[in-house]
Amino acid sequence: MSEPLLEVSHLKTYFEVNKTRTVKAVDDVSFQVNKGETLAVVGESGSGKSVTSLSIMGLLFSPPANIQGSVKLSGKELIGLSDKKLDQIRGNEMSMIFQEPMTSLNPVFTIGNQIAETLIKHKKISKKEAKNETVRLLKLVGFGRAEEMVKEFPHQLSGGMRQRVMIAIAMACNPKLLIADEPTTALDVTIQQQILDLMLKVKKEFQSSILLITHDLGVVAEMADRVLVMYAGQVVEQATAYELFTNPKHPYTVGLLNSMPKIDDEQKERLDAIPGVVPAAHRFPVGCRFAPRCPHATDECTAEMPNLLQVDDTRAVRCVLYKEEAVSV
Amino acid sequence: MTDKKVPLVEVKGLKKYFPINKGVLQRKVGDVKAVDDVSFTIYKGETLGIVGESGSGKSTLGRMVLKLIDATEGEIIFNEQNFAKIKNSEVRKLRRDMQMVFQDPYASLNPRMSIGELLEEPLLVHKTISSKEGRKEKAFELLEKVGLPREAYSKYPHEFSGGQRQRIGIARALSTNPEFIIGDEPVSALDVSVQSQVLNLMQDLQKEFDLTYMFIAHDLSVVKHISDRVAVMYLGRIVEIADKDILYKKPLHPYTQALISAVPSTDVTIKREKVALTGELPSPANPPKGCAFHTRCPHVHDRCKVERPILTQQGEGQMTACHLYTTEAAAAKAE
Amino acid sequence: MTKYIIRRLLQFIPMVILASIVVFFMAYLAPGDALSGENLDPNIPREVLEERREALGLNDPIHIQYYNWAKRAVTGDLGMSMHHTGRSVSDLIGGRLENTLNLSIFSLIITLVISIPIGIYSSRKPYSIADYSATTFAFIGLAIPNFFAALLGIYIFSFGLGWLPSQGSISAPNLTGLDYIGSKLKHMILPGFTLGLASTAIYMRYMRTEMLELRGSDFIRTARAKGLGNRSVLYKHTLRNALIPIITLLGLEFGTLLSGAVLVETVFNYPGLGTLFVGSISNRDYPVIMGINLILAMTTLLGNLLADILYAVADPRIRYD
Amino acid sequence: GDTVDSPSDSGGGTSDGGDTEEPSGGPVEGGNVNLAMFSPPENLFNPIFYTALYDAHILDITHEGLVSQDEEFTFIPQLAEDWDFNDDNTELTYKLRQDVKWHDGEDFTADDVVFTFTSLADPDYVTAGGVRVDYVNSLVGYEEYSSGDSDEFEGIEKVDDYTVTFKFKEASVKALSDTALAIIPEHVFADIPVAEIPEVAESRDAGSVIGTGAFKLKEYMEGEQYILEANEDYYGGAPHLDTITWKIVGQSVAAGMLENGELDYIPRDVAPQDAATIDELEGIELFEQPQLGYQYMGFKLHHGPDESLSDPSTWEVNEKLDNKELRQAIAYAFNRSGIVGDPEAGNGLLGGRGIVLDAPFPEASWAYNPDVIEGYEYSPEKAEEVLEAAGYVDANDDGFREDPDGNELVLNLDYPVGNETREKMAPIIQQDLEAVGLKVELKTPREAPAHFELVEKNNTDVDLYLAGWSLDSGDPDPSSLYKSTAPYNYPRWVNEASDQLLDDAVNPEFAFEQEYRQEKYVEWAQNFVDELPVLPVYSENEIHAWNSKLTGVTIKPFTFKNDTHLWQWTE
Amino acid sequence: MEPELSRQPDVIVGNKVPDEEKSLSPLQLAVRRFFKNKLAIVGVIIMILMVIVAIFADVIATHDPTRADLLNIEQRSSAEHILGTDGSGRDNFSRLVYGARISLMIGFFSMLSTVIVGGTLGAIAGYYGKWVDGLIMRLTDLILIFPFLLMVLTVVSILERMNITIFILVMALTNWPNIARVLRGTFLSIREKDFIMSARSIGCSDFRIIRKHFIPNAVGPIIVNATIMMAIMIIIESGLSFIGAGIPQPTPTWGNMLSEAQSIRVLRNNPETWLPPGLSILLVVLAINFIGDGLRDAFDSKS
Ligand SMILES: Nc1ncnc2c1ncn2[C@@H]1O[C@H](COP(=O)(O)OP(=O)(O)OP(=O)(O)O)[C@@H](O)[C@H]1O
Ligand SMILES: Nc1ncnc2c1ncn2[C@@H]1O[C@H](COP(=O)(O)OP(=O)(O)OP(=O)(O)O)[C@@H](O)[C@H]1O
Ligand SMILES: [Mg+2]
Ligand SMILES: [Mg+2]
Repeated sequence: MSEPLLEVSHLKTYFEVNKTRTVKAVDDVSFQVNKGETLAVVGESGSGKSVTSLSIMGLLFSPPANIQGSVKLSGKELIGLSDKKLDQIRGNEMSMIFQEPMTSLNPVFTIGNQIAETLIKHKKISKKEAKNETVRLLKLVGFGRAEEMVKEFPHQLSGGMRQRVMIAIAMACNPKLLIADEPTTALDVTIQQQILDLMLKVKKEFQSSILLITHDLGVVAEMADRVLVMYAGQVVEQATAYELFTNPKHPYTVGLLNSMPKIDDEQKERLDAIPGVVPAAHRFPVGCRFAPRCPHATDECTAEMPNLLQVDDTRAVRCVLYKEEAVSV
Repeated sequence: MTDKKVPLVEVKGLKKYFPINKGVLQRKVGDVKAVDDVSFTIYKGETLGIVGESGSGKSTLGRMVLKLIDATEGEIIFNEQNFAKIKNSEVRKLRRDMQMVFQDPYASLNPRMSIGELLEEPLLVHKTISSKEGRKEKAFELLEKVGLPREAYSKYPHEFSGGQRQRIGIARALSTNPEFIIGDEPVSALDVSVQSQVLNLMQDLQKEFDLTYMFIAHDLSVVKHISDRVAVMYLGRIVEIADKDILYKKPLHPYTQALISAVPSTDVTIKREKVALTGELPSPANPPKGCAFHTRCPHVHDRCKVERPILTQQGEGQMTACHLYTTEAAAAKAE
Repeated sequence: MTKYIIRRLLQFIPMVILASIVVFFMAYLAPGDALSGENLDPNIPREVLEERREALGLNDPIHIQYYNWAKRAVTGDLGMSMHHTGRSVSDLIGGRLENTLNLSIFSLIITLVISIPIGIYSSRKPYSIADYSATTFAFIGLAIPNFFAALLGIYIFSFGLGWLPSQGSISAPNLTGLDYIGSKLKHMILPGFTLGLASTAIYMRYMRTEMLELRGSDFIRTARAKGLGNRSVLYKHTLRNALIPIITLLGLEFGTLLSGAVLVETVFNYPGLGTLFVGSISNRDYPVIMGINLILAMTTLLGNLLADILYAVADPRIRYD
Repeated sequence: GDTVDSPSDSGGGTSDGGDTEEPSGGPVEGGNVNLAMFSPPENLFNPIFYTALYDAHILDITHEGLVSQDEEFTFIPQLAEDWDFNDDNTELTYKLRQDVKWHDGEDFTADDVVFTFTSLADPDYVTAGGVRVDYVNSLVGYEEYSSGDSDEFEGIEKVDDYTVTFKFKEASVKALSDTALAIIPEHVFADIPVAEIPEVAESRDAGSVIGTGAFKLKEYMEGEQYILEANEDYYGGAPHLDTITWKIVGQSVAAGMLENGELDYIPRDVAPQDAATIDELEGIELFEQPQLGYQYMGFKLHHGPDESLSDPSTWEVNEKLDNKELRQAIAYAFNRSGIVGDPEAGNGLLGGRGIVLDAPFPEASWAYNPDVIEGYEYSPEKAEEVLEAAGYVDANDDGFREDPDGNELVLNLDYPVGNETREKMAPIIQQDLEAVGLKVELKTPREAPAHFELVEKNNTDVDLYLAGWSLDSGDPDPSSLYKSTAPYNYPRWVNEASDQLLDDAVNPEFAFEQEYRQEKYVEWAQNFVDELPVLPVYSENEIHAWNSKLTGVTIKPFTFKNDTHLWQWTE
Repeated sequence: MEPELSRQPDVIVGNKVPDEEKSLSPLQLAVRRFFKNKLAIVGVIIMILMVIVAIFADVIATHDPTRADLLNIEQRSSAEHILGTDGSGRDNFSRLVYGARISLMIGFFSMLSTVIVGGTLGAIAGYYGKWVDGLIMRLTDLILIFPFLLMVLTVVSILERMNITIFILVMALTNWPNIARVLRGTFLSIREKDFIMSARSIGCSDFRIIRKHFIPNAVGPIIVNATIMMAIMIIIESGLSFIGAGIPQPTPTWGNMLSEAQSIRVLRNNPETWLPPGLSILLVVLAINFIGDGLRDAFDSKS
């Protein structure tokens, strides 16, 4: 398609919880985000979505986190970069918004302060300029009374408003990449709609790429150009949004789509549920990690971990069912 | 299923005001009108879905119906018994027939009790089964019903995943063979794949035991899936209540319309029209005058700001509280 | 806020009244009075004592005595000492209060100056040798009775090394200017340290856990995601939040400090309220006991209020109105 | 340094403790002496109103009385040059020194004396907090004046500027000691109502407190330090020292401070346990002599209604202790010399620094005469013998003796907190008495005011109690403590012979002869020891320790502050 | 339709949990976590040793701890008196050993009575809320506005005397507000939990709710605070002994022994008199604090 902005290859993030237990939160994940596109990452709780994004941002503490592999932003390697150097990039070239708007803002500083400090840090502008810029940003994210907002504290705002402030902070320095980790999960549908719209708007305005993490397939369908499906720390399927919803391949993706009650469809008597639960991250089964829940599972599946098979230009599936279709290994 | 239409729960003019106390003397300075004049009926064997934004009073309503909190005003009639008129000791007996499943599977099971104890507690409290063995038997039976293995009996909540805990919660609710179960967002905290398991289970059980559900949720798709009828709440009031199919096909209230259109669809083949809502939910401590929704309503007109619309019948199986329709309805009647 | 403060101050009134009643009755119910005791001169005729008792009102029923006391107390007159002939309670307490407050505040400052940086350091390098040493110190600081620490301090620093004075609050009465301040400070070092030992330990641990806990909090993650440098994250975002509980503790600490002062003042012969109180109890000098209790009760209440105010200042989520 | 004096041969107390050792260098003028005080004064620096011993530490140096006493307790001139009794010993006339000036330069005259004593008799004196009425209530016209019925106090009269006469209602053997009170300046206080005297600056503030003594109060910091400055115009000669500084220090650290030079002199109150250590220090002088007071164990012989403490007819006998033999057996059983200990071995609670007393007269007093009194040697055997003989046997084999009627006998021992040695003594008494089969219940100690109130108020639970009396130097008459009608007769002892002897001893007809009184007191003491209303235990030594470079300190049995102008540093 | 109620094995319970982790109650888990804490183990071992010493004091002690021997006062260590003697000639070693018994007992029972009084009142306040809560909290405020030691001194002076029972009583009287506050807070927070709502929804009585749902969940904070309280009591006892308001002699307590060191002479000359009780207090308080910390970590597992 177009040129890659973020290239993640063979990212492994393990947590040494204690001597006997290693949590393989992210286990050999590779993908890329192209300029101007929105890549969505979906997966159940615990599948490693957040850890992936935090690894990219370099926000995990190590120890306990042990990060391997490569993350390149505009061709620049981020893994192994010193904190000082990373700080030049974080909030500037890439930024992030989080799931919990209620707790993601520092309760003791004003909104204005928290936006301005990013500007001052990265843009090296004066306080006054920063303030003007702050007001502009607040207006951009839809606050009519931006001038007053500057002096308010986070607790005076509702969840949706805080999330908008978070977006203002994230977009302050015009980053090339915005990582959004379940930005709307904690919000009501009507507010979710507002935030999603806002994201689309700022994306256009700033021409950034978005790495959107979510577990809501509806959000994916509305927002994403391409989708990455994660299961148990691995990518199990990768496709354009259209392909994924019209022709899901991995049994997990299929199951996921079928188990969703859909507002548009005619009533189904029963949903198709995927039996079982996601395995705990410190004791994955050998072989395909989905095999214990998979209706198509064979001995082959439980014996060996299948590879991520590239089935065409834009698609990859980690399932033996598609061995034949595979383009290359 | 719903043709018999025997009312099981009737709620009339129910209100719950939480006082806001301030100052040294903790003087009352106002009320949070969590539920404000709500009426509806739940018929035997049906599922009434309740949707609404966070803070719209869904949980409060559910708790009042179970008499876990006392209503400020209004009547609840359950199985022809009026709650207001029975003694507290009687209420405890009544509890056998009505149960609740809670939202947070992590917080609704006492972490210090084993699954066995949790399941047997209702039996013990109501002295339904006197022998220890009998209770254990029943517990096993319940575990099987909700699809958990017998080994779960001696385990503790922390050893289970969210979905499994929710099953335990359901099993516990079932233990006294209730007629009526209120689910207060029982699947909101669960992942899609697990959510579907639990929804299926609830449906299965409903069939098997002829249960009546009041199903609270904020996910419209889920409510649509499980309910027969759906009530939409906004700021402590029901703004629309209708049979499921009608409501989703032809929502009348602007709020319902906005709500339904805001749900992101997985259908990438069609792009739906969106009714965008601006602004936030106002505070129930200080609700707008007139129609509570008027501050966010795209069709707002002067009347909405002063006069509060009441719930009126809009054709078969649908009631709406909106001036758009009261005028129409009135006009229609006049003609 | 002003309204809140005024309201809180008004709230003090019933508390103080109640407290004064409790102490009054407790004190007066104790057997013996200011005129009984050992150091009585047998040459003093009993009639004189009886006359004194009568004059002091000690023969009145207790509720009358309380009424008389309270009537004067509301006008700010705490009465005359029964033991220190001819001295008013306010006069007696005045000088002592100043010393005790000085000592308490000094000790508080030492406590903060030591505990906060160490706590921060420990949290930055958890499980390092420095952290373990700080933890060890904290545990020992909590486990050692403060009078004993005081004695050891005197033994080592006054007699062993001769660095610090062991007694009193000042070396000579006529000092002025820098000499005065210097001497005062020098005399406060040992008592200040021992008095603050336990709090230092507590704050240190508090600071450490608080900082560590905040490290993983959402908003600190946000700050890091913004690319703010380590220093800014630590000293602006984390510290500011970590100080909130410390600030609340501080106000509550006041009462504890004054209490600890009793022992420390005794060992260091520091002329403060503590020693005066112990003496007054054993002399049954009721007006002084009442006065001290009243003042300490008010100090504690004010400390609590101050804590609440500081809390609101430090944490914008807290608003009083 | 050495112990200058051992208690055994101190007799009436030795003087010039400081002079015995030759100082290494010559005397120097000026300098400051740091004295230790273990409790702060109450800052009432007025001889007629002060109550605390610690204020006296300062007043004794700044103020003076008409007469003083020598080591033998004989009265010697101070502000008065001479005195005379009239024929029937009812009037005492003093001739005052004419060269005395107050600290503020005014002359000291008879007006000051008259003023001082008149103030004591003032109607407002007691309510203002004064307790020294015993100095004036034997004077003529006291009642009239103090009740306000008369405007004129007849009891004291200014004859001329330097002559005053005291008029007693009846002849009093205690006349001299009753007129020995320190004098306050009239010109300072004349315009201040007596009721306000305790509160005014003239009674409190450095610079305003005016006396005639060798030093004047220069400045102080309450509770910490009191600095006295030389009175260059002192009639006895200008003091050698510039200043004397009293420092308030903890008893626990005083010895250490003396050692490292922060203190120069710990007068009187060196802890006996510390003495041995201090004794070993280089350059430190030690002096000790028995205190005037004594510690005792009281036997509650009677309990009585609180309202009639001085009416023995209303009292009720305490059956448990009514038997004299029992009391005597207790005296034999209690190892009092063990408490005092042996100075050589350094054992005992006092490390040998004190003496065992049998009769309630301090060793220094002329009334003390152990040679003629038969006391109680420690002898458990003797105790058991006496008990057996009196019928106290262990009838029920519980290890303890029952009373002669076979009833269980448990003696309650009460004691107050506040005196370390005494507190330590209580369990030892229990131990000693149980060794001879007497069961003692040790009550947990009370605070002093509570203890003494209960002992005084006839609490019926009390059988044995511990207490102490500190006596003044004036006169040895023990009537106020042991006469049956005396309120301070805590044991509630009724004994006709005793009452009679006490009266006789002060009978003005004969009592101006000291020998006569000595005789009477010996007789009384023997009766006392036999009857044993209380068992005196010990008289602790007062121990002084000072830097041996300090000379000129004269220690009398009752004071060390007499001749402070002679204190001097040597090189 | 009926057979469609399939009970497919759609749930896989705790996929292959290692056996040792199976079915431990939260309490057992806490215990397990506790015993993984090294410092806590050290604390427990110290305490066990101390308790053994306390129990077998009669056997271990070489002398009667209260027996004064005026001929042997303030002796240094010797074969006869391992740790020398105190100011009344009592054997320090025996006093130390019996002191363990009494000091631990004082600490324990003071703690217990405080916890009972404070716990009950705190629980009542937290459970019933409203005016009951208001009343009890005002009462705690009232007590807390007096500096603690002054309060103790005043109370002791009314009670006239001090002995072990009174000490324990006074401690309970003056310390209960601290426990009450903690417990009230805990109860208030439990009150808001869904499982309490759940218990009520199935019709549990108040009593049952308190017994089965509140108390087990408040056990953690109670135990942790009780532990700390015990350490505090031991320190307080020594402090009171120091100013002469503690348990009177000759009862051997560590505080009593330590207060012998009031004079610099003893401090300097007889370390065997004060060092052992000083170290014992330090050790026990340290041990208790270790245990308290261990318990705290064990009970509020965030994992
Ligand atoms: N700091 C950590 N230490 C140990 N394990 C961790 C840590 N952070 C995450 N994990 C584990 O890594 C796994 C992946 O977690 P992650 O937060 O990425 O899931 P997720 O897909 O974002 O889930 P959710 O939808 O709930 O946010 C989980 O099993 C989690 O328990
Ligand atoms: N005990 C209470 N005291 C005071 N106010 C309360 C109480 N319980 C609920 N409220 C208030 O009542 C309103 C309705 O709350 P409720 O919990 O019923 O909403 P909800 O629709 O269930 O929301 P959610 O989707 O977040 O669960 C809210 O504003 C809430 O703050
Ligand atoms: Mg996540
Ligand atoms: Mg809810």
